[in-house]
Amino acid sequence: MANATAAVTHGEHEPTTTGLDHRKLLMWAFLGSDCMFFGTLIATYLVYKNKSIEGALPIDVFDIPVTSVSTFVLLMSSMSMVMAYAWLTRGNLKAFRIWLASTAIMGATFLAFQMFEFRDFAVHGQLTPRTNLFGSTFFTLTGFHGAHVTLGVVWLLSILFHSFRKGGVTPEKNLDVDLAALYWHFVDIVWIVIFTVVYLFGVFEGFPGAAVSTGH
Amino acid sequence: MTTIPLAIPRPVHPTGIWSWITTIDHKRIGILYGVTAFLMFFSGGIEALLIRIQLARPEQNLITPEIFNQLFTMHATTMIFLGVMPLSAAFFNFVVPLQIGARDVAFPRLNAFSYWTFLGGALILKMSWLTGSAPNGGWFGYSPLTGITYNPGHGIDVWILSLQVLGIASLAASFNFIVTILNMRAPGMGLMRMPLFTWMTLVTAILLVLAFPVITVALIELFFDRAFGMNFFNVAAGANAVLWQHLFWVFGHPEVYILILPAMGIVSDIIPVFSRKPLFGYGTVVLAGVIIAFMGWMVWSHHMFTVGLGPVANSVFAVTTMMIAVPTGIKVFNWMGTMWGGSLSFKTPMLFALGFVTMFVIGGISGVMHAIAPSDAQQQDTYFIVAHIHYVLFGGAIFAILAGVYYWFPKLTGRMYDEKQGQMHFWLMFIGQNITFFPMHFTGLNGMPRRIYSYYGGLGWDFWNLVSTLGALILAVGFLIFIYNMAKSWRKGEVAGSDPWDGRTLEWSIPSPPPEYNFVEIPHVEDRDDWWEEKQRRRERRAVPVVAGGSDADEGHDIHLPQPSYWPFFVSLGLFIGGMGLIYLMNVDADGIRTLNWAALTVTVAGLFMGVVSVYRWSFEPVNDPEPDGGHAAH
Amino acid sequence: MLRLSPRYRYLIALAMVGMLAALLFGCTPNDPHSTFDARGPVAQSQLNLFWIILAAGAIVFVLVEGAIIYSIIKFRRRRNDEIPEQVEGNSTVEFAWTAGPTALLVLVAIPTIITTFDNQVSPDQNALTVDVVGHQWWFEFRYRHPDDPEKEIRFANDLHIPVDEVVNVNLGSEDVIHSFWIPKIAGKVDMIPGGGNTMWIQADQTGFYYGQCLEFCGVQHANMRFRVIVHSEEDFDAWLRSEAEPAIDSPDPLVQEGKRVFLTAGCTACHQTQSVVNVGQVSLQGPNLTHVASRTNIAGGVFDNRGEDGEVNDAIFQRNIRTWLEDPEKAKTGNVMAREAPSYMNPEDALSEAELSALVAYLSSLK
Amino acid sequence: MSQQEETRVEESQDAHSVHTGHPTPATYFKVAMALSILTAIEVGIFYITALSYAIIPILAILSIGKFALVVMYYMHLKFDHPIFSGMFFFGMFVATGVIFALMALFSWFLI
Repeated sequence: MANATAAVTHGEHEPTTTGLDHRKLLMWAFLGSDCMFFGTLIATYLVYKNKSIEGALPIDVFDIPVTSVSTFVLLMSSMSMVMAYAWLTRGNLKAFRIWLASTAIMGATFLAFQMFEFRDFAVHGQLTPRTNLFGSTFFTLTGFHGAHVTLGVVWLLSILFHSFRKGGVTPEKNLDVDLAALYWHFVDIVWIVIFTVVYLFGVFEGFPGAAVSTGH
Repeated sequence: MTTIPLAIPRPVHPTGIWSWITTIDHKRIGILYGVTAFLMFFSGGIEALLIRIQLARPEQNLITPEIFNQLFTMHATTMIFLGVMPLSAAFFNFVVPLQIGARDVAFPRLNAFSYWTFLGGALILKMSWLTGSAPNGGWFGYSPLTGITYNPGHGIDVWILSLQVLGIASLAASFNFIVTILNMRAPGMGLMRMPLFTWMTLVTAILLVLAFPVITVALIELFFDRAFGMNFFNVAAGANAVLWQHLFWVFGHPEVYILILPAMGIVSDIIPVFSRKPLFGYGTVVLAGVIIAFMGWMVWSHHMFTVGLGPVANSVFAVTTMMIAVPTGIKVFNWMGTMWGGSLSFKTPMLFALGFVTMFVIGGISGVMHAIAPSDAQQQDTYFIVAHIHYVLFGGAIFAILAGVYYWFPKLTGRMYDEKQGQMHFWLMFIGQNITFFPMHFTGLNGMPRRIYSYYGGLGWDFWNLVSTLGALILAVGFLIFIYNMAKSWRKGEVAGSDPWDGRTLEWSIPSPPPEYNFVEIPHVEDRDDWWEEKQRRRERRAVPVVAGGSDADEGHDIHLPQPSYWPFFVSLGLFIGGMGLIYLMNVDADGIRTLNWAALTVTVAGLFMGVVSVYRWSFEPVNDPEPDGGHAAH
Repeated sequence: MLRLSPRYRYLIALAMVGMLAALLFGCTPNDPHSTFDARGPVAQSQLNLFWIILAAGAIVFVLVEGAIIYSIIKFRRRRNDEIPEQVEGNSTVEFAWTAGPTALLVLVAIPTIITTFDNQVSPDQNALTVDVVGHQWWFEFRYRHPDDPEKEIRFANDLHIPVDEVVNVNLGSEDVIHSFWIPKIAGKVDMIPGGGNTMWIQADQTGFYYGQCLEFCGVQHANMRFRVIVHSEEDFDAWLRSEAEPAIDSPDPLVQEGKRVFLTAGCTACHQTQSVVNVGQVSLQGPNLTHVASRTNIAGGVFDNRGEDGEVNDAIFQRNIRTWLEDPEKAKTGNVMAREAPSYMNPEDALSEAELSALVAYLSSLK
Repeated sequence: MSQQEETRVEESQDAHSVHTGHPTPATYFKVAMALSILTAIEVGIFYITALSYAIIPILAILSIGKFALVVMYYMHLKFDHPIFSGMFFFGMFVATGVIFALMALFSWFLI
């Protein structure tokens, strides 16, 4: 052990062992952990797939074209998020704000689609979280995804407002935006899985029980 | 960022209760964790004593069956979530930054938040004794017994919300330690130079961030079932009652390793010091720990050999469970290899460490017995299992934690505990442990089911139950000595000096108790047991006695530490209040009609609002005042 | 070579003798729940495996603990000890103690897997089948009617089976998860609501065996027991036929009065006195009482009705059933009857002393 | 700190702040187009009933592709420190393992 004088000057990061920022490391650890969260919800959904005794089934309620549109919106929001980040690192704050705002708007649009969908399922499909296993697992899984999106929208908007303060968001301090972007993309990839596994596989008629609907 | 006005000014309390509430010093938080966890541990111990007294003789009626069920549920939940886990967390906090040569953890305020949230979760659980609705479904909470039909009232809701709040605390702490260990090691401390305790902390933290989301989801589902009438575990709606067990044990088995791996880390640090030899096969021990953690995900169904998974699944899980005995065995053998040819000193920490190894071997062997699925069918849910888990968790984890307490006590307080009382404590514990739990092997094989509040005489259980109860009383006496020793030595013990054990790792290179900034200069690490090697080198170079650290307090004035904060405490308070409200959110009457409890909803919303506002304040509070821009590194 | 002071030798010898004595004292096969006294092929296979793993465990235990004790004595620090050689490890040794346990475990794994499969598949699919249904907190047993495939016979608390014959058991539950366990005949299998677990059992000796729920199932989990009576084959057939018959309707006025009480006090909401019902019909909440007076125990094993000779004793039964009916809450805290029967919920519906005596007389006549 | 490590730290800090070698907005736009096309193909394929059960692996592969594109490009894992990939993919790996294990235990693949 030799004694090194690690010069710590203020306003600079203390050099970290890996050279990576603490917060970014934390964010990735969190995303790994969140994989388990959604993994468990998806596992519950799949274990109970086609095990509902009564009430509406995926084939009765899902409207693939509508959900495809909302999926598309969410995918595009991911692109606009990464654009916002790219412009920020290139020092174009104005473009950054525009792309960030459009990300938040697309996120909100997705949520509006989801709320419309939930309401439609409840009213026309007679499917609520209490109806059957499908209802409970579906609403809980997509509901928690929606909650993640909501949090993301709030986060993006707070960055947007913050960016109007002097020095609130600067190209050098892009990490705040980087973290929000990682979270946003993660929410997007969770939806990629949900869209395929829950929606497309849900309506696919080849599965036993899927086509035999006891609903209406 | 300083332009944002703070509702509450920066705390400026150097001493007193507010200094503890606002502290973000990892050492102080470690002390808070340790003291709280020991209090909780003793409350769980009292619950255990009541259980043992009730079971001392056949057909006793000292405790009603309902209270008995609450007692064993609370005992297990307390010991696991409020005892062993936070005791490990106390060591993570106090020891890890010192061992890696850091001045604090990566996120000091998040660390404070973890502690206060843990305290909130603990209070939610423990306060249920006062409200009369303590949970009664077992720490495993099997559905449908924990469903609203078979368990009306709010006991299970207390359990759910308490575990959720504790889960948030554990997750926050684990993220923090993952980042701290990966990112804040002193220069030169590569991964394979880290002390074993730090290694096992890293592995435990990774296990934890992956395991806790599973139980979080399971508890959410159970809560939705109970509060809103959803169907996750509703058999009438086609649900599978076994799904809960799978989700619980997917979490629950890694949880077992979350409890034992830090203990193994502590022992792996203590045995070399008191043998004056490096750990035998360092790389193998690390690898074994990692393999145990990884394989911990593949064995969960050995808790469920009798639920009817079929012979294929049972065989698979039997074999994976047996395989996990190999890395566990390697650890034991390597500890023996460390002692072999060493120069063993039997101070209290070493005694407890050896107690751990010997007891853990017994628990490990009975563990392999349970891997034999067919014969496990005769042992599942009997006292044989109770014996097993207490050999690994009491004889194992708790012995190792006590070893750690005695080992790091001089570092923590700057004073030495009373060696004689320490040894007495050890022997009372060692004897008490074996008298309490070894007979449970017999009662178990003699067919005594666990979780029964009473039993009839003449079944061959009377004698050994009485013996167990007597053993429990011996343990209680041992702990009284421990409390006395700690309380007295903390104030009046002999001054210990910086390196009383001739230690090997970095924490012994700084004064005891460590100054607030730990290291005057961040050390450069060149070897695995760096401090030990450094001492040898200095001996060779010049025959001057080694002075640890070599600092005096003035030297630290240039070091800028993050400043205390109110906000972590208030976020936790918000979570606590919100959790308390959610417990009573829905009233379900005898016919299953649910009504919303508006008062509870108001409390919930108020608590969550408080949490959100505090999070917002927290995230815009600079870590270092008045440095503009100094602290955005630690949100 | 290890040289022990006489004091150490004495201590070690004492400890070993003590442990041996404890082991012998601890494993007493005569106890009713003992798993060391296998009386059937399933329990025997499980016990055999236990002996194998116990032997393996004992070897490991002696070697490991022995080595630890040896090091503790041999390598304890002495005055003027030099700093020992700083050995970092030894790949050969480490490989050996990885390979050794692995080999040992492979040896144990083979019989484990074989037994797992053996115990799962019944050797005789057409053998006698009993459905066991768990209730909070008692066991219900359903037998196929020997003459009428549409009907089944329902019984509680006592499982009757023929000796030396495979019996296939279907396990289910009406409420929470329970578990079916006869220590001397077969290890436990869980009874899952909605789940179809099966097992097979066989007893090699006639006699009386103890069974118990092992899965925590609520407030009276401790008092959820059953008994197993293993008959010779003829006795079993005779018993099953007698079970299918209704109990003798005694003309005794007290019994008739008791019957009236039984029919009017609300008992019939949960209890039947007709043992033969249609296959698959949902059971009422309480045990079927058709032949209750011939059972060795009531209230899930809270009361034992047997006399000194091991046979059901009328006087004891009457005393037990009276204690039970007087205050079921006291006899078995939290049980469903005390919680839901009008006689115990509403003071105005409480049974008078005369009604109670009549009810006891009626139930005692149900043999 | 050894010489090598010092250089490594500097390098990665450089890489972090300036993002040299990161894709340009044009790349991001191309990725977005790819994502849209993949989604369109997914939905299109979904209506081809002739595929029967072959649809499952096809849809699975397509969505894995989308997943990978977002993770690698938008989340920069392709260009970032491997420790990030380690953390994320280990979590994903365990989660996937648990999902498949549970599906197997509940006889999903036997139907």
